[in-house]
Amino acid sequence: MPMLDIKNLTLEIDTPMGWVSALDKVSLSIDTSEIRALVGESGSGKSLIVKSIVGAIPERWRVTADRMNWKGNDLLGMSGNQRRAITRNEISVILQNASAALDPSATLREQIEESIPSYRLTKGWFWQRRQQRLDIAIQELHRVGIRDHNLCLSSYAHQLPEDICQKFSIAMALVSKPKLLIADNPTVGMETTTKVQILKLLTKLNKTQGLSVLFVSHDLLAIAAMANTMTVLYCGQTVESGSIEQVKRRPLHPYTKALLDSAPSFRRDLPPKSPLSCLDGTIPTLQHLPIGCRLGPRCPRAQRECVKMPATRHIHGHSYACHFPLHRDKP
Amino acid sequence: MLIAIARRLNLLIITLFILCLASYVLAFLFPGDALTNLSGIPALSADQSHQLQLMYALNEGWFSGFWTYLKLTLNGDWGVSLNSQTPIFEDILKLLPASLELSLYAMVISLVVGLPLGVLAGLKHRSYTDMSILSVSLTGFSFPVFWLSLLLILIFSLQLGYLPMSGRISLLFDIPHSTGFILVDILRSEMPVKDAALFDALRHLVLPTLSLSIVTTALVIRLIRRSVVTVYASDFIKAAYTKGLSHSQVFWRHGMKNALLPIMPQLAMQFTVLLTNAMIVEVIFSWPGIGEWLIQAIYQRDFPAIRGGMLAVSAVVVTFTISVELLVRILYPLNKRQFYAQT
Amino acid sequence: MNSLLTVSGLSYRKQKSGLFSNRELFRLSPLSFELKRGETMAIMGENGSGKSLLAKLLVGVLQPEAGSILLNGEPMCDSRQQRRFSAIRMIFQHSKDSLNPGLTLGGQLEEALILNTNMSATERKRQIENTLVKVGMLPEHQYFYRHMLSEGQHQRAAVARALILDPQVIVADEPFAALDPSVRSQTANLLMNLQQQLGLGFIFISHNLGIVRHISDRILVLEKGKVVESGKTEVIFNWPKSEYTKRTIQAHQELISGQ
Amino acid sequence: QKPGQNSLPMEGLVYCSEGSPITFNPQLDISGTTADATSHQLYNRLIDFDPETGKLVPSLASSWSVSRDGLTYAFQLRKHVNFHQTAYFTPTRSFNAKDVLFSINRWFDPNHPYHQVSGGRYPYFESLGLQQIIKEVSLINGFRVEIKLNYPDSSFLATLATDFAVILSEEYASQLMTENRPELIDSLPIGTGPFKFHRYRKDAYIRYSRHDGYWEGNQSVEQLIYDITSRSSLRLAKLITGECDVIAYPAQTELQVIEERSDLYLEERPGLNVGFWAFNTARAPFDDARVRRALALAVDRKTLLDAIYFDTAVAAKSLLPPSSWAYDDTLEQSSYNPVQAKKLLQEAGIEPGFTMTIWAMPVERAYNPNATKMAELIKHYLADVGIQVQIVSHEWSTFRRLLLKGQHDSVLIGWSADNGDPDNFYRPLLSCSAIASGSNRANWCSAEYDKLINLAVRTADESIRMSYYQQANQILMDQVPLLPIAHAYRFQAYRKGVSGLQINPFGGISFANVSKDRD
Amino acid sequence: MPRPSFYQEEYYPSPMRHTWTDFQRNHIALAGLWCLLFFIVAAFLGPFLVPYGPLQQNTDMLLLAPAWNVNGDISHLFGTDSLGRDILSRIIHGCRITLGTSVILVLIAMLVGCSIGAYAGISRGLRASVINHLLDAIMAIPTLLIAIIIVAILGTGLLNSMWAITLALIPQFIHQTRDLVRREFQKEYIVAARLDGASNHRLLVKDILPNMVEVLVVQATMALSVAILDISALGFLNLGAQSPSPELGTMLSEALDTAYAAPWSVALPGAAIFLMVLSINLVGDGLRTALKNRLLQ
Ligand SMILES: Nc1ncnc2c1ncn2[C@@H]1O[C@H](COP(=O)(O)OP(=O)(O)OP(=O)(O)O)[C@@H](O)[C@H]1O
Ligand SMILES: Nc1ncnc2c1ncn2[C@@H]1O[C@H](COP(=O)(O)OP(=O)(O)OP(=O)(O)O)[C@@H](O)[C@H]1O
Ligand SMILES: [Mg+2]
Ligand SMILES: [Mg+2]
Repeated sequence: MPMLDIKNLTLEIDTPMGWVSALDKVSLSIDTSEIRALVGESGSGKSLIVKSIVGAIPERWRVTADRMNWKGNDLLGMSGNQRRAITRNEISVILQNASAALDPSATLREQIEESIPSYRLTKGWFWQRRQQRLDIAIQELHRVGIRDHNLCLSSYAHQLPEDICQKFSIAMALVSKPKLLIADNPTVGMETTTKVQILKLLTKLNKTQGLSVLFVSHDLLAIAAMANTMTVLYCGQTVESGSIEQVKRRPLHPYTKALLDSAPSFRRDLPPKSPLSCLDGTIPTLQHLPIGCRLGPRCPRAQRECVKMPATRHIHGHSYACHFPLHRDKP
Repeated sequence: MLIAIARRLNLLIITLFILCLASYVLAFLFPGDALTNLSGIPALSADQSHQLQLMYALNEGWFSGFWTYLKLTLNGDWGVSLNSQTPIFEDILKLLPASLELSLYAMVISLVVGLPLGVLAGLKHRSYTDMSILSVSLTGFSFPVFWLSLLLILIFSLQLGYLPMSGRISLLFDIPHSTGFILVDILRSEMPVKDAALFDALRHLVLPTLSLSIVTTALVIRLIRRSVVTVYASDFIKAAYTKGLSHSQVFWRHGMKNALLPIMPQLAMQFTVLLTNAMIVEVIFSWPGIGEWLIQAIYQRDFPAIRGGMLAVSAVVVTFTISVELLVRILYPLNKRQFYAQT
Repeated sequence: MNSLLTVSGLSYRKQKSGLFSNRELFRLSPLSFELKRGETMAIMGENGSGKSLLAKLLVGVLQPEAGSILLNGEPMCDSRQQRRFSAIRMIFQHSKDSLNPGLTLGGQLEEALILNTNMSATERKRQIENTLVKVGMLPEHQYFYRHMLSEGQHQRAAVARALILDPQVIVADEPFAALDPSVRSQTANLLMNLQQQLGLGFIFISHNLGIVRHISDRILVLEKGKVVESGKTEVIFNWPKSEYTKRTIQAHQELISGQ
Repeated sequence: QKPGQNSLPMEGLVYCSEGSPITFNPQLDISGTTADATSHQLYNRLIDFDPETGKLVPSLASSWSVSRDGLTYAFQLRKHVNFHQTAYFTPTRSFNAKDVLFSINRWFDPNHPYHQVSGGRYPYFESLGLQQIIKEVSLINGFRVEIKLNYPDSSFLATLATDFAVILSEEYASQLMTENRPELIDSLPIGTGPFKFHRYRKDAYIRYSRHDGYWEGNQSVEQLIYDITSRSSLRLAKLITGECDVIAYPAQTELQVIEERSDLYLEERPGLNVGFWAFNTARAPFDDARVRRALALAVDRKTLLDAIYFDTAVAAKSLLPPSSWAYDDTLEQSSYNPVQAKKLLQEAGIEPGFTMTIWAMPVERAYNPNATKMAELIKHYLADVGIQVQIVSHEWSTFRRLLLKGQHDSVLIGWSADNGDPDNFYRPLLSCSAIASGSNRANWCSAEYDKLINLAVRTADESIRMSYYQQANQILMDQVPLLPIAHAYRFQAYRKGVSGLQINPFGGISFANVSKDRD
Repeated sequence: MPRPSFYQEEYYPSPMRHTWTDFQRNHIALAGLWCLLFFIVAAFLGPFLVPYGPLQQNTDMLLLAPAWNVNGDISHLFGTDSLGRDILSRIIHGCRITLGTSVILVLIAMLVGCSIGAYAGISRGLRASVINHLLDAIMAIPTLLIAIIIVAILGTGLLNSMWAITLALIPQFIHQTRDLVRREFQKEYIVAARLDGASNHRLLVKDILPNMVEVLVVQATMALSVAILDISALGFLNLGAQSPSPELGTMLSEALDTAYAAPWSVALPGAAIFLMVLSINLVGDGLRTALKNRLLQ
């Protein structure tokens, strides 16, 4: 049974133009010790999925789902306390904008110590606990590659460069020894070496401690290097999902293919300075979503049927939603 | 940190210096004889005038004149009032506590009422609660203070007869002046009917404080509401929730701190508004404070008193605002720090 | 082909001017390089190594402490600010922030023309429309405000702004970092196209080795304000010399092979 | 400040007065405010007026006699009269003739060591010309004093009974003199009156406490507090809320409110006062009687009476109010006649568009409850005859200081009598000697007029005096140095429960035996 | 040529229109705007419509109650004061004085304040820190106090109090403009415009001003309400407009003398000030909300 199981999650938000479904029947599941990548263009709703899993969305917005289970328990039906208990002990989240997600008025030390769960504290007296908390924090910082822990811990978020904040957020998320780590673009803007270091850390935790990761990113290279499975999102709709090899080798959805093609590193055969393939246009804004398959207007294979939402089909754990998939004859 | 403190202190000193300079220059700007405006003694004889000139070093160039003035000012020799011929500095020392007391209580009320309401409105952003609190506060700070005071007097004193309408305490009580804060003075005095006096003083406080605090409460509500809304919309609050903190934990550990700290200086600025409005309220309620005194001084063209009052009030305001700002800086350092840790 | 842009001995020092001491915060050691027509040069380096600083020096936002920048063999110094502004143009990292929210796109493009050319109003309008079409937008877009454009269009608008004065060199500071894959490819295609058509010299800063490898001819690697390596892309990718480059390229290779 | 002094703080009476006294010695000041605040509270006089009948009654002088020729007055003084004992002065002896001598000589004898203390001006006595009338004051024995006059003056006894002829303590004066602080005698006063001075803050309050050794016996309240409240509406409000027990000068508009309320009493007395509009005859063109007459004709006084006094005053025909025995019923009142006024102005060469100032006093007085408003009404009327008016108003003490300098064109002000004698109107308001003392606001000096009023006081026969005053009235009708407007009633409002309040017919108020029921 | 955003062909308003449409959606603010417009019209046309002059005394009708009172008379809708002047006419003239002068002085203050603020915003180093120190000192003193001091120097009167309040309002504008200019100058679009060769002056006028207009309008509405309150407060304290003038605060203080006999003569001018300030605040608040919504996008 998957650890996190989401089926047909729909999220409606109110904009000045009325209610818009920013997420439209998204399905996503994460197994124990699985690294799942969530890809999609900017504005496709990746962060919204993350936020709805942890319940960090405004109460006004409407969330509905056929299923949204954590280890078999329905997250949406839970009381706030139960849900918080889960996010406190079992799920950790790194929000997208690392420095903005840190409290500007508290030192980083206060913040990371706040995240340390009580079961990690073994000592009895409060001064011992205090020291132990600090030790844990330092240890965690070293793990993500922050050397100057004293300076870092005594600083405020705005005093540090962005990449340190990112690393710190990762450390803070890992400090509670979660079962599932949800990381929203944790490596954006990092230089390659640092990025690789973080990726290695996550992979190691995955291997040794069975940590599951939901890895949200634009960086196909990083995803390919680390993730086991991937889900592709376009405009709040799940387009395709499956194991990384399958998707990479035989993308079924035109959008997935375009996405993969756009990364030059995937294509050794590509001569330098040759045009990269891409889809025309940009992702539509929330107020101007096309009906049916939302890729419609940009899709090279679009036909009239595309104004209807295609049903999701499954083949060998590889699912897609397209009327006219690639590599497949018409059903 | 030290630098921040030093900077504020520097600012404070420079500001006070500028204020002194302004008050010195005012003596020459005001109509009439500068010497009279400085000392408050209408120069009678040539001899007396000569003596005053020496005292204020007026014939030794403006710089040493100002220097002498500064020394005199620091020594508490602010001249005498043209009108009553009493030393201004002593008058101010006596009157300032009354104004401060009034403003302080009004500030406390504004905070006690405005804080929860503002936070409530901020948390329930865009709900009906929010709307109603917001409308009430908008109405509140559109009131001309003088009109509001008059309305309050009309209703509570004259129609209903619940509350007295002038002074700090019934004149029947003869409270010895020690600190100038009447409640403190009553408690410190050894009079036999302390309770009655305290009760009477409190009754006298109600209306002026109320009319002062309505406007500031409205402002405080709006300030806090806006700040709470911004803070609650920000990422780090979401992040705090995702850490599994409960509503109250988030509220107390992250929400309040971040909502209140940045607006502390602005809240402190409300004290300025209060002191200004207090001048009007004092006139209406015959509150023997510095504002009423200052306005009487203007009516009577008592220039030394005007200068002194201005210097005192603005010095109090400046000191207050700068210290609050300093406090905030200490709690919430904003200066950049260089980070050398490299991977 | 003679060199388009010649930079020699360029250096800069950033100081914190305290009351008692002038603490040096950052120093860009003297560096020199050449850029030919139609050539693309990538600048790489870790965070805080001075890449953005170099870009700012090149376009003239900051004044260098020493050194010279020659364009077609002629020195570009203060007296020729105007020529420099029109010859070397910059594309900013956050293209959205580099557009003025209170002016229409046309208004901003026109400002550059007014300040740097003597065109008449109709000529300017034609030039604006031509440029917009060149970068793949519609002439009507000149009446649009910033908030009406999508992200890809922001990027195009930024390119249009760089192109409008017919520059010879374009300096871009992380033009792709904030973009998602498809827009990134679109922009990269656009730039490569334009370079081929107009023979522009192109300097860009990026952390993305995939893109760097794909579009650059030469690479300059900075570390703590010093040039540690420079040369042909292929050479550097295959035989990196400096420690930093080695590490980075190795990490990159790991990623690719880790697939 | 001894803590024991506040033994029963709630006991006390609060009187909302209309202004701050200038000094605590009424000899030094002419204003009603000063007299109200000090004269009957702190001091006694040799003789008093009976508040009911207005007749002279003994006070510190237990009896007195006048010689046949009317030139020698002998006073037998009361014994065992105590002066105040306060924090700053402890008397060692009771009142005797030395005190009387000191009190009179202070203003009478220019060489007296205290004469120059606090300015050396004694306006009331100066305006009456008493320095010329009195020949000498002499001590017969410890309790007997004799005053000799240069010529008979029928109003002399009344003068000694006025608020200004108070008796100070000679012992206190000499003590201060040895301490070299003589000026304190006027700011930290010592007297024999029913209340002793406790504390004073300008424009805020005066605190008096009961003088327990008062010679007449004292059943009054323990504390008497003057709450100085210059706005009449505020005074009324305080009366309603109970913050004041008694208020001075309720505004005419508010009388109805007071009458309607069951917890307030309103007492009404015909007032011995006159409100007038004085022209500064020392300035051109107001030195021209035609101009003054024209201005008088241009204003409809009936409207002023309606709008300002709300029918709580009688129209004035001359200086004297109807309640005076010398009131001349037959006198014609000049009527409103703008046409005539214009003609006169033309004759006097005043061009239309001529600008003049009207000084409107900033305080309320019975004789003129709202001078500013009156000035506005007059401005309105004068505009009809082509005169532009600029209304000037300053704070009260400044106002009077500047008036004394004669900077005004005309002024709206008035006069409250200090005694019932008609001379008290004619002399201080318009005699030549009153110019210097500052009560002749018109700065008008006419030898003929002075002669008439001097002749009037030399005789005791009322019908002869009456005929002199009628002649004086004729001069005034012709010259119009000032335009009398109204004689206002005098009102006093107080809360239920206050009793024993004495309102002096000549303006003063006395709290000597006032008490307050606590309910 | 690609077809960019062909499904986005919708009407997009310009920034200012955008703010305006957003503003219109706020009904309370719109009501405030109507109310304000009413006051403005009253101030402009009122003197031609009202039957009496502000100083015209009708001595037959002193202290007449308002028309809705049993003692009232329809010829004087709001009654008369103690000199028989029609209160309605006086209030309308008063709105003209109070509102009119406030608008004028806010405009002057804005002009001066913005110029100095812009200068302070672009200057650096010693000059900037001197300006800042001075400004901080002045900002700390309450406007009414500054105004009172200036009135004390110049003497009482409407014109003097106008000067005083103008001077007292200027620091706010300087502060606001300076901060805005500072903030905007750090944005990338300014660097971009600078690379187009724009001078500081041009940057200010052409690039920053369009982005500042709305903020300044909001600030101006705030200053307007402060100015109205201050002018009437000075009038009330007898430091501003002097007695016969129908300035609202002066009227109020004048009416105090007859507060018992004619409570309406106190209530009505005060209500006029209150409504005026309230409507201005509503408009200001609506504008601010609309602006915030736009900037959040
Ligand atoms: N608070 C909000 N109010 C209104 N719309 C929102 C809000 N948050 C997100 N959206 C909209 O929801 C859509 C999805 O946003 P989301 O942040 O999930 O995108 P994303 O896939 O995370 O993009 P990126 O890769 O840039 O992070 C976007 O169109 C965005 O405009
Ligand atoms: N506003 C600033 N104030 C002080 N120092 C700065 C500022 N901006 C940059 N620096 C310093 O200047 C140096 C060079 O910065 P620069 O922005 O050029 O680095 P970069 O190579 O562009 O880094 P990144 O890859 O993060 O963009 C760094 O040491 C940085 O700390
Ligand atoms: Mg996101
Ligand atoms: Mg950079």
